[in-house]
Amino acid sequence: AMADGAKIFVIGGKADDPFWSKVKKGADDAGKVAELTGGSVTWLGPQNYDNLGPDAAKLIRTALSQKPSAIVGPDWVPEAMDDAFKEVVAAGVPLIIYNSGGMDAAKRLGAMNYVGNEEYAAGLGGGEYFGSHGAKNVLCVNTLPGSTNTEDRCKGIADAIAKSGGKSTQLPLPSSSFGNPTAVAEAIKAAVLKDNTLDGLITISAGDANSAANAISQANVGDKVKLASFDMDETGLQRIKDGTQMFSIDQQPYLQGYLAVSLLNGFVNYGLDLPTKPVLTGPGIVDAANVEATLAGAAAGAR
Amino acid sequence: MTTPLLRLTGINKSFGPIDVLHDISLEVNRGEVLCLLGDNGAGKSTLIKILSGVHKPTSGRMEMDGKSVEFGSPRDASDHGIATVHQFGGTFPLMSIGRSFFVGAEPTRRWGPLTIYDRKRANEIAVTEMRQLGITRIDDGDRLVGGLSGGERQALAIARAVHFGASVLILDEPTAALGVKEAAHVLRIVLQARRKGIAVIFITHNVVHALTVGDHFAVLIRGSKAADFRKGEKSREAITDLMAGGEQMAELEAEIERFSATNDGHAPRDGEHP
Amino acid sequence: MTTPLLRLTGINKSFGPIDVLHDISLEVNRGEVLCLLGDNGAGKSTLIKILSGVHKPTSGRMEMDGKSVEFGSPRDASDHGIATVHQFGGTFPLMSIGRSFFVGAEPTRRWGPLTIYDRKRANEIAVTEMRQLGITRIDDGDRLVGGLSGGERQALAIARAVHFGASVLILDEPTAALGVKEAAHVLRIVLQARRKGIAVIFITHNVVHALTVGDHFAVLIRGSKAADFRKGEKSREAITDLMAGGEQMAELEAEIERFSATNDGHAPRDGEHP
Amino acid sequence: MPSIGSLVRRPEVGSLIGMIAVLVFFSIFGGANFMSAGGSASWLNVASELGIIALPVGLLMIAGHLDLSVGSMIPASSMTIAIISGHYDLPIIVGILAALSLGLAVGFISGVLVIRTKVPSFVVTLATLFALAGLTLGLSIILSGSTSVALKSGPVAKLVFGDYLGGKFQVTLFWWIAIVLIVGFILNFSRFGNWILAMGGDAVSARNAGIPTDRVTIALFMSSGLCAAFVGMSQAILYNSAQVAAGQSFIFNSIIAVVIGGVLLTGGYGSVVGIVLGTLTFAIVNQGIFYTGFDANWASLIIGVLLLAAVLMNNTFRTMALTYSPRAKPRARS
Amino acid sequence: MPSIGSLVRRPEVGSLIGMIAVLVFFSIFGGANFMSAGGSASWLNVASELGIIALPVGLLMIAGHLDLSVGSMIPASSMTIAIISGHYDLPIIVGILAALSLGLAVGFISGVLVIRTKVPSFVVTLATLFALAGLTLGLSIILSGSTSVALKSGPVAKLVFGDYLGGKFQVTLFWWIAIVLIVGFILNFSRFGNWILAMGGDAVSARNAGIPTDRVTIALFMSSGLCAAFVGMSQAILYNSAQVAAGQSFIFNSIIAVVIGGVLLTGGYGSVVGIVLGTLTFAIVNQGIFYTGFDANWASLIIGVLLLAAVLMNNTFRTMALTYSPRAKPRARS
Ligand SMILES: Nc1ncnc2c1ncn2[C@@H]1O[C@H](COP(=O)(O)OP(=O)(O)OP(=O)(O)O)[C@@H](O)[C@H]1O
Ligand SMILES: Nc1ncnc2c1ncn2[C@@H]1O[C@H](COP(=O)(O)OP(=O)(O)OP(=O)(O)O)[C@@H](O)[C@H]1O
Ligand SMILES: [Mg+2]
Ligand SMILES: [Mg+2]
Repeated sequence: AMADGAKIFVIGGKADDPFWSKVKKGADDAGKVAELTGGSVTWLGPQNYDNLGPDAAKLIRTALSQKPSAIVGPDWVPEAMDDAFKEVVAAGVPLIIYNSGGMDAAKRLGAMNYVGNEEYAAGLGGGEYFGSHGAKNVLCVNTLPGSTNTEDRCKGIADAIAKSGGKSTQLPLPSSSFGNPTAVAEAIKAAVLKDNTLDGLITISAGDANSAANAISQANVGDKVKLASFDMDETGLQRIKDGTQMFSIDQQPYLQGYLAVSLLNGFVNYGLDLPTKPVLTGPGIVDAANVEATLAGAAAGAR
Repeated sequence: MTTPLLRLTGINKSFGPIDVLHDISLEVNRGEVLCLLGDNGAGKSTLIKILSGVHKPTSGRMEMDGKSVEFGSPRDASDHGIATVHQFGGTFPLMSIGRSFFVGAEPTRRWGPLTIYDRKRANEIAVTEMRQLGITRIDDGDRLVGGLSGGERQALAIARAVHFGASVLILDEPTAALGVKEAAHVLRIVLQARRKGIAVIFITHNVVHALTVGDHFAVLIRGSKAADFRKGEKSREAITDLMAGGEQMAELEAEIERFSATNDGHAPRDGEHP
Repeated sequence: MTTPLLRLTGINKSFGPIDVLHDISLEVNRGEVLCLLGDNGAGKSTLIKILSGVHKPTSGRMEMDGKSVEFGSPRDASDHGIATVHQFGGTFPLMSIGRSFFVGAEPTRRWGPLTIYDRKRANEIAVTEMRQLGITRIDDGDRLVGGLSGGERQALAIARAVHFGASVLILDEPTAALGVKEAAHVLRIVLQARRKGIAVIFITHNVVHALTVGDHFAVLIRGSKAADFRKGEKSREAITDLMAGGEQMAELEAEIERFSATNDGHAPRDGEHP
Repeated sequence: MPSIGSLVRRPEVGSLIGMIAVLVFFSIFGGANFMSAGGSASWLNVASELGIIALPVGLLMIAGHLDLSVGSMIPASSMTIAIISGHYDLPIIVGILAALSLGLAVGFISGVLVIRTKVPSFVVTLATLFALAGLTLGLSIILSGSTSVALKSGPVAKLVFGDYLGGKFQVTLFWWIAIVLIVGFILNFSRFGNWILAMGGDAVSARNAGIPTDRVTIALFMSSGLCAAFVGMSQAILYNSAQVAAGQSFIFNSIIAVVIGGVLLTGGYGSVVGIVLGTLTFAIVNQGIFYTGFDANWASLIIGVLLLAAVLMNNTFRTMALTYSPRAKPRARS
Repeated sequence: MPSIGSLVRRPEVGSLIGMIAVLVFFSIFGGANFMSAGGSASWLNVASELGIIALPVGLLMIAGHLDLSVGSMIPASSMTIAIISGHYDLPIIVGILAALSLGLAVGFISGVLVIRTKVPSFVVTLATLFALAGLTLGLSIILSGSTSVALKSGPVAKLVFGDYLGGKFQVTLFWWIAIVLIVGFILNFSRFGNWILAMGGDAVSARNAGIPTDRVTIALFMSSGLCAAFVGMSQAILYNSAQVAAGQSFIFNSIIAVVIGGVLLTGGYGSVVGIVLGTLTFAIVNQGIFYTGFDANWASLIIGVLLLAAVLMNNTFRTMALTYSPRAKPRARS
């Protein structure tokens, strides 16, 4: 049944990562259209982020070895992954870079298009929002120190805040705290208590923001330290609605998966190509102004 | 004759493809010591593991006091008054003497609404029972078992079994690792138990020990019962041959004697070795 | 008299605060069997562990052939021709008989440019040496040790030591777990080794075994050498008392006899137990 | 008659010294905040959750077993309550009961596999760790379409399982204390406790001595499943959400806490006081560093060095306890 | 005279059957691509890196030890070569030697700690795992200011350590084969191999038998450090960059591969053929799922179930090997 349709392979993040599960949902939803014409969408993700670049490069090669009609992949660690992407292009397989790398990477590699935004740019966006709302000292909580994507997020924040005259430091948490919200919350609380000039705090994931919210209320600094997060979940959105969180940086993960797959499906089947390059899905800011609409999407697992 | 306390009929045991015991029938009476003899690997330990609920027989029938019994676990057996000292192990190096003594049958006392382990009583009893076996050096039940010598540990395991052996006491080579004095104490204890009317099953490779305490002998050869006789019915030489798996020991003994005689000094008296 | 093969002078050994051996001096001669006797915990195993390089003495002097030696490891000792069967263990359940036999001293052969383990030769030698000990059931050196009975394993360890015992063979209670026939084989092997001029140190709690093979006896009581005599110099009763840690066994034996006599059958002959 | 000598030989002393050492260290370098109510809450809260899991894991270790599956039990139970009471909006009590039952069920399965197959529990629970993680992920996506589910719980559930007392101390702290008392009673004063010690010392002898080792093993695995499920469930209530990717750090952290607490990795030896001290020590180090001026990058290094130091100290004290002889004479057998 | 009967009793048979089973399974569900050159490369490449680490870890396990520290050895060695030859631009050979020396040094430290302290290697290497992870993170930030460093290596280094042959097969595959041959020779044909087996069977008896157990232990830990460092180093060259990340995946993956390969977790038993088969099985399952239509969400579940099935099968075959008696008679002692 899969003989003639578009066999599209999508390389993405860990399957249990809330952010990537939304990208995957978008890709899977777009895949339903592909399936109507006898195509398929296969999701390839690493089991963990310990070895992100090498693992992702392996996944690209795994995809290529299955004679795909098209491949979608993020350029997380260009040094490690570019060779593999070049092989894809050299084999004549249409390629879309998404989520990270930017249009630069797409051009360099000979990919059709770029869909998404960049971690660094998302960080910049968040930093600017903080800056424009008067934050001068922002803490970036990194529960996965050493990973390129999380480091980039914090770096973006720091660079943007620096422009508006403030500063941002990183709080790296040891692996013995990862996945333990209490350890994360208590570490954040300690940091907040230690530095009483802090006025902003951002976490690299939506789950960590739940811990940070508890830390802030425990430390009793809710009126001073403004909370923000990369990505979001229903609980975080609820906080934005209630006013205990300032904003979330949204890069609309669902759209990244959905658009990239749809574009390739259209290209493989019908030769369609979009003149808009790159296709940017973010960064968007979700704050009190637009939280209601976002909540509806979150309930459906798409935001 | 009265019904035997314990009667086995046609017991078989295989581990997978390996047949270890073959059609064993045996009777054990109150107030008697049954010596179970046999070569290495004859199946003695396996047989007493069946009696003590460690293994289930592949087929066969076990009766206590004329009533058919089946032991699903060692606990079942001890609930029927069977206490066993197994060939290896039986003590717990990192536990106190008192706790080790009462493992699985801890004395308790009330403490408010709760039932708690009675440490004091456990220690007292353990120390007293060890004394009975001639181990007089130990006076603190809180000491850890790991600090005892091999012989002292063996004595602890025996003391435990003696204490709990309500009707049957099984000892699997209890004297193998013991010094002459400790071994003598064990023999004394065995005879004391017999006098109390307890049935004792005693496994040993030592002919002298067997003859000292045994009322009744059963010999296993390659998993089958080769002989079953009462004290005085067979000569020591015949018993030795049976213990050696039915082979003639005379030739081997003669050879040893020859070797031994080539040196100065006198050879051991006849019939005493090995 | 010629220089002894092995001479210990003033050996002391403590484990932390615990003194285990106290000022032991001892001589072991070629072509003689030294029986090391003593109560449980007397320090026999500790002493032979010093001789075999497992422990280092806290103080004291060891000489071989008149030359002072120090053993940093068991390997040093075996390089000096000392082979030991320790009281527990010594075999490896999940290894083949051949490999287990040669552990630490594997035979090798050339294979092109490489030196490789000679499996065939190892198996052959192992099986042959086991035969010598009367273990005739085993004819395949590739069998795993775990499939052997306890007695067969003990025989394997002894066969190994006999094979490697270039000048001194130390056996720590080798017969404790053995059946009468296997034990007799071990005694025969000890006497054979003696005849070959090897010095044997033999530890046992069995008076009969000791008297059968011993030329020379040393008794430890609580870590000190209590007696040192040659065959025929002391009576069996005196030796038994010494083995019991210097206590009078007569009373205990009388008590046992009393118990034993209360039953039917005859009591064991005098002087043979325990 | 407890003398200083006999106190020093208590095996817990090593753990106690260790805890005091890190407490003093971080009090000096962590400043006033560290010992303030808020600062103490910081490590006590972490300790309470880790401690609830470390206690049954410690009992298991004393009995000679390991349980790695707690690492996926935590997310499995938080997702269970979040999907049932959050996504499907059933009453919170249904979610709580389902989460706890799941813990009991997984523990039961691990226990049965261990006793039936005789495979080391390290391997069995490594298998259940992976299997349960896969199940949690797969079922969460099927049922809720997401790997992160929000949960709103009523005031009663919040108060009992997921709230801060005085705005600082998690209620899990009280649950921890309760479980410490229960487990302490079991290990020291009940027959069951004696069985656990005996099983870890020598499983075959323990069975031969009449201990129902199979039932004890299953009960212990069920209790570690239950406690891990409890922590996952209360975290979901406390943080109003559950995530699939969580909890893996508890695998090693619980083992570290227990081992720092003087429990013998190979079984047969350990105490509840030790486990509590080990948990506190670990939590203090893990959180204390954030109160100091040190770079948090070094946290892992400090934890590693601490672990080694603690184990060495415990070994020393255990040996002392073993060679303890009531007579003060130098000769062993006098 | 190898008969079918004696073949079936070879302990590796369990692992072989397991590998064939998953290979057949994924060939059916993975389609033609799975068995194509590209498809095979996909799991062979994964297997080669895991296998290089699994071999020394397997030897250690046979000798009765575990090494968890490989998890942080890999990032530590990648960062070493990247910082030296990337950040500081020193010749690549300096970086390679430094990375490998680091592996030897860490292995040496672990080994010495294990033999000196007599603490179980699980605990010792858990400590080195954390300590090394902390050191790597802290030093990387100090030295390079970043947790991710790029590395450009010349064509020779690329060709030897980090290239694709035929555009598909990593050169590590050949390194793996070489190491398999070496380790296979050591375990089966050298005296050293016999020592390893004996140590795992009974460490005290092994020492008493004259084996220099301390030196063997240290050598084994150094070899696992070296191999982990090799993998980290070659990854840095292959992917032109290195990252700090406290990895836990290689820890459990290497243990799983070794255990699937029939090595006894408690030591004393195992074979190189088995380890290779276990590694291949694990890699096939790990990668094969991407070739099937199954949702990748279930990968962990499959790995967990596989692990359990494999261990049970191995147990059966090990028991068969143990009860093997050359006479075909039913009675054991006839
Ligand atoms: N669990 C088991 N599985 C397989 N075989 C076993 C098992 N237990 C015992 N055997 C075999 O059964 C036979 C009898 O063993 P058993 O331990 O009963 O001998 P024994 O008479 O007590 O010998 P010993 O005097 O050496 O203690 C031996 O061949 C032994 O290998
Ligand atoms: N490693 C050790 N640490 C502390 N004490 C020890 C050690 N090894 C032996 N001992 C003690 O030394 C004493 C002598 O032990 P040893 O094993 O030498 O006795 P033995 O004469 O061989 O006794 P048995 O006849 O029971 O085998 C015992 O009290 C024992 O507890
Ligand atoms: Mg037996
Ligand atoms: Mg001894």
